[in-house]
Amino acid sequence: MTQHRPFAGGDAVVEANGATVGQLIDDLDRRFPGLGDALRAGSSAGIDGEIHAEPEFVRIQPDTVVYFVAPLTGG
Amino acid sequence: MTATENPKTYKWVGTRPIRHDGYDKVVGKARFAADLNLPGQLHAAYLRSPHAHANIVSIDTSAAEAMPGVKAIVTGDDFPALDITDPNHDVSINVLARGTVLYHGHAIAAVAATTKAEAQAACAAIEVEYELLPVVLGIDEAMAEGAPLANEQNYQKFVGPTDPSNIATHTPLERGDADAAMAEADIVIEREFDCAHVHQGYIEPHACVVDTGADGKANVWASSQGHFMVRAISAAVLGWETSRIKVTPAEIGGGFGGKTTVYLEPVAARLSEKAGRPVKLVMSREEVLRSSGPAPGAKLRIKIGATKDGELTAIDGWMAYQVGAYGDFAGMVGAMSVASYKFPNLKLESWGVLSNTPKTAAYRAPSAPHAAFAIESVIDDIASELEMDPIDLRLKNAAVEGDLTAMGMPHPRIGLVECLEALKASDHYQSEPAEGAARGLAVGFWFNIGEQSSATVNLNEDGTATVITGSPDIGGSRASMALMAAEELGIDVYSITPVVADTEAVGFTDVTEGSRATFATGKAVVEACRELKVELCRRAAQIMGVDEDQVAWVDGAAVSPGHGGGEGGEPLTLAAITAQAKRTGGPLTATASLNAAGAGPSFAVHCADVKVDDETGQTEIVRYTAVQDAGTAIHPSYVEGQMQGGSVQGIGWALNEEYIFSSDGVLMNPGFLDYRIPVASDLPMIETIIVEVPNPSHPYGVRGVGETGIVPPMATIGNAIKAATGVRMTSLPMSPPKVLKALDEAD
Amino acid sequence: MSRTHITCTVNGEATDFLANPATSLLDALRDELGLTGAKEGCGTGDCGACSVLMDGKVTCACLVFAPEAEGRDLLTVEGLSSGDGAEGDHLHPLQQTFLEGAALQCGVCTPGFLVAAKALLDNNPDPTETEIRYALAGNLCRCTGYDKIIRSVQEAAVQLRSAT
Amino acid sequence: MQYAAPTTVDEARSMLADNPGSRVFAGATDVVPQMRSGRPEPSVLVDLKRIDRLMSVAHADGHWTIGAATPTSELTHNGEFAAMFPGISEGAGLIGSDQIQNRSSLGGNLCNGSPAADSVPAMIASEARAVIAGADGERTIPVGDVVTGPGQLSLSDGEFVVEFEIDDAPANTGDAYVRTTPRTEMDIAIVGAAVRVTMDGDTCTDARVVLGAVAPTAVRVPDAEAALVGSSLDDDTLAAVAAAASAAANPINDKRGTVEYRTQVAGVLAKRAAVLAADRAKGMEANS
Repeated sequence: MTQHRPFAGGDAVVEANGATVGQLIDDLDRRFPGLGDALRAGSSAGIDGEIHAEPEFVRIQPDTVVYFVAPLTGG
Repeated sequence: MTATENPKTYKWVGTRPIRHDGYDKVVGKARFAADLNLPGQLHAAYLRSPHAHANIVSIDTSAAEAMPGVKAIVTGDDFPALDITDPNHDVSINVLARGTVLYHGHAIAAVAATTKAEAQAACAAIEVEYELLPVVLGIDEAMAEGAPLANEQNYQKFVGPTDPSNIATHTPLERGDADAAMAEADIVIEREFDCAHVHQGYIEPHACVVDTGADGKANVWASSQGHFMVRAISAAVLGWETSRIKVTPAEIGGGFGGKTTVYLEPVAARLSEKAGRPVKLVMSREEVLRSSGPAPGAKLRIKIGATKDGELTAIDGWMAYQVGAYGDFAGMVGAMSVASYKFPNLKLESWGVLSNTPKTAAYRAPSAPHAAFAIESVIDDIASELEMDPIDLRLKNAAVEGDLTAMGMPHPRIGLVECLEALKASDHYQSEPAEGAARGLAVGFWFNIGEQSSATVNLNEDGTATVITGSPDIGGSRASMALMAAEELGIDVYSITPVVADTEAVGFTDVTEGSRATFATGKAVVEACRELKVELCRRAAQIMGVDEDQVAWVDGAAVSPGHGGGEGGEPLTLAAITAQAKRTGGPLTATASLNAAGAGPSFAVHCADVKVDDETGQTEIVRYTAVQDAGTAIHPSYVEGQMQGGSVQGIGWALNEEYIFSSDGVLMNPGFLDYRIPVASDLPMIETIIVEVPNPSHPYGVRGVGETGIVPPMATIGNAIKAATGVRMTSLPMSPPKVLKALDEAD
Repeated sequence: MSRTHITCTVNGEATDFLANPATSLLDALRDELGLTGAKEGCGTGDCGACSVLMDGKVTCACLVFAPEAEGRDLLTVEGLSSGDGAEGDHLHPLQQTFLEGAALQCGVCTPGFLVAAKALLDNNPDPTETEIRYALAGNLCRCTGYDKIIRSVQEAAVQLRSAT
Repeated sequence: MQYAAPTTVDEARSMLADNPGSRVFAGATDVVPQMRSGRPEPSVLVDLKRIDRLMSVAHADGHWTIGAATPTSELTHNGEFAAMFPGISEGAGLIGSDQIQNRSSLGGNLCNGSPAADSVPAMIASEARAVIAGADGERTIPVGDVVTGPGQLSLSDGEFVVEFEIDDAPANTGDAYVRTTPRTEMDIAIVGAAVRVTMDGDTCTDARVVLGAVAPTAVRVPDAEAALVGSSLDDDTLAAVAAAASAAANPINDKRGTVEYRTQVAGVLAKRAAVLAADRAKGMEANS
């Protein structure tokens, strides 16, 4: 999400490592302190065309692109 | 009609059986929450704030306590103060005010008495001293430098520690270089729009009956879109463990997002606890309109650039949503919902802005309709400026699989192009508008969501089945669950009893919202059925005397090549297996629970022919068609019903529905006479075209269908009015006075 | 508060009940007689969810004071399926066509629509679509957009005409 | 609160005299919403619907007598009445849904005192009279004199309208009532206009123009009437009617409409009602 860019020095796309989304977030947080909390507080993740709510333990591959998006609800 | 045939052929999915709960609903036996009465039951009523913003200096209930029939009184002091960071903090102070009232109609106290009239009389006898605070009512006013605060406990979300603010959220989204693209565009159109607050307008007011026993446990019967949500929020507001609360879902008389939160249940629970008797609490229509959650109002500025051959190259948008007296996520979604077109360059920001008006709630595709009204209006103006067919312009730019939404994530397989082509080929679009009428169309998008669902399927000894879920049925979902189970198990849909069970009889299930019930809960039902089929084959193997791996489930029966001598083996029906359940290992039952990923976005295209009376400004809808991608229509009648219902809610939003506030924040039209939802004589038939581009993430290809239908109508009608009159309406509702004024100003 | 004794006919049966004078007929039907088919959607006559027939005329029970029912003949949705000499609990053709035509989603407005549609067809067995729309304009539905309701009334009218 | 259902006018009169704070009602289509929105309950609610005289429609001796509590559906379904006074009939028929029509009455619609009452402008255009019962007996006044302002009546405590008298329309006379509402039904007029004209061939010989919802009470528009008389309702005349109606409008801004809108549309509707009434007047000629 654009609002998280300040944590990453303005970059929209960053590379990170992890076997799960949670590990990926941990890696991001080490490099961009504060980003981890922000992502865990209010993000879902788009992975391989599917949106996952609370994606902490979703497993990912080395080349997976993870899109952090705002949590969605509905009416 | 169905435009694209689903490539798969099913026996039950796609048929139109009579819904299982239908009989009770046509004979008057269906039990909605207000229909329940318990022995010894008390009736409760609220004292509500006469001011839109004030500190409560004191509350004196002593006179009220002495009134006839009064058994219990509660105020905010009867509930724990939740920490500001608690996700239920806002709902807890909305249920009953603590220290400050934040909008006219904010609940301050509640009384339980022998009769409703006694409860109301006692409320009137409660003495409250107020210290008035400045009232913040408009978006511009709230965002102005030095504006008074609408709610001193609101902090902007996601930006770390800040000062209290009238801003709930700020969501900027960007890709490419919108400024540069705009500078290079052949045509740029920019307009400002505004939208009034509207209400979901469900016909059944909020209602509950709660019996808190001496054991401290509360039995709650409630009308809601999610009884597990009612349990969770009630527990949080009361400071109880969830295990103290059992919520039984009553039938729900419409929700549309408005029953995804709690107003009554914790208050009734505390009153019942204090009085030692069951308490019934039912809102009046006036209370519903004043004090439940409408959809946000909004102001939007949209600028779109295009090449002269109709390629949309950039969008620059500013959207502010008035979310009411509490921080809310509603303002985020406006920008996120920009997903229908490729837009290589995009710069959007949306804001959630507070005001001293009721806490807003979800309403069908929340926040997307406002954005679509603005964007689809501007796109229509580009089409007419370029003299392009409005469908062709949209087809040229329509998002397909792999194109990015404004959030930056690529679309999965979607059906926008198919919807546009279906409309283009339709009888409606191929026919000329009637004499004096003109045509408009617009596109709508909604994400749809997954979330958590549970389902239990019990096979009965005679081969019938019970399908138990935790998703309140707000428009035919029981029938959809039964159809999917019938398809899986190969038994008659009427042999299946679909049940919506209470919080102690089925696994946790999230709210029926986000068009998720048939998708996510349906997925859980299918998983449970598939687990049962494995077990059925195992049991059949015992009966047949063959190895498990020799048995397969085919067309609703277990078959084994070695069994019975027939060519493919003599099939063993489900009933034949359940009849021997006790011998083969006991009851046949399976449960599946999941957090469903992969909800399929749903697109819609609507088309309206309207006549405008240029002397009175009245708009008549003479023909209306809704096209929508359902993925797969499990029960097409109820898919059509969702499309038609969403269309007509949108028509009301477009033409006449609005919250009218006085300058001191009092809602001036708190009834169905002046909050004008469409009546039957306002409308033509609503033609439907179901497009089926299956969602690869659902076993039957289901996309949710409940919400997208409300996204296109406002722009559809605005575009038709433009075609009829040449005047672009930019303010909702497009009511006769506004249309006439715009026509006069254009002369 | 003194309660008034009211004697009337409800769904073909002689009935009596007690009510405060300020009580609406709707509350009396629901709370005193247990007939909860009629619903309160607004309490001001603007939604039709409480429609009942009083001496054959459709009316909003929320606008009727309970004592006004004295001596009157009332029909609620609960009486729709058993009236007109039908056997057992056979559904009224309107109830059947509403089910088959998916004319209800949440179902809370359905009893009012059925009663109002019966009043229409009793007086006008062959209404036009426009006549149906105006006759049912006092009944709000927020789920269906009215389409399937109108079609189901049309179908019931056809069935009722062919039955006579 | 008590409920009483007298069966004669005299009985009702004495009940009202004996019970300060009592209130009459017919269909309660306004009384119930008002009570629900917090207006004080009356001491006694006096139901007028059991009094035969208030529940009858009669046509004799060159005039109609309409019981003040008679449901408007009785009137709109009365073919003879609707043929003679299509404007009054359509005004009465616009008071809400079928459910409301079986309860609402001309007396209730008038005595609610709303400037937007749909049946009132056409009654005034036909110079209907209200027969009023009170402690001192009965008196008859023009319908236009009953309402003095929003919710304000010229009736004293204890008085109520018993019936309306409307003289038969002269030959070659037609009336019409048109209104604008955001919805097609279940709505309150933003503007209403009633016109009654008598035609001699293509020439208008008599005219009454009455507007609703654009002033504290329904108002007649003498300038519009003057413009019509002697004309053949040509475009210039209709423009003058519209201008006079707009000039006579003295509306307010409220949740239902703006001053600007009401003023402008008053002219449009006066014009449209005039054309419709004239067509009907000529039709009457053809039919007679």
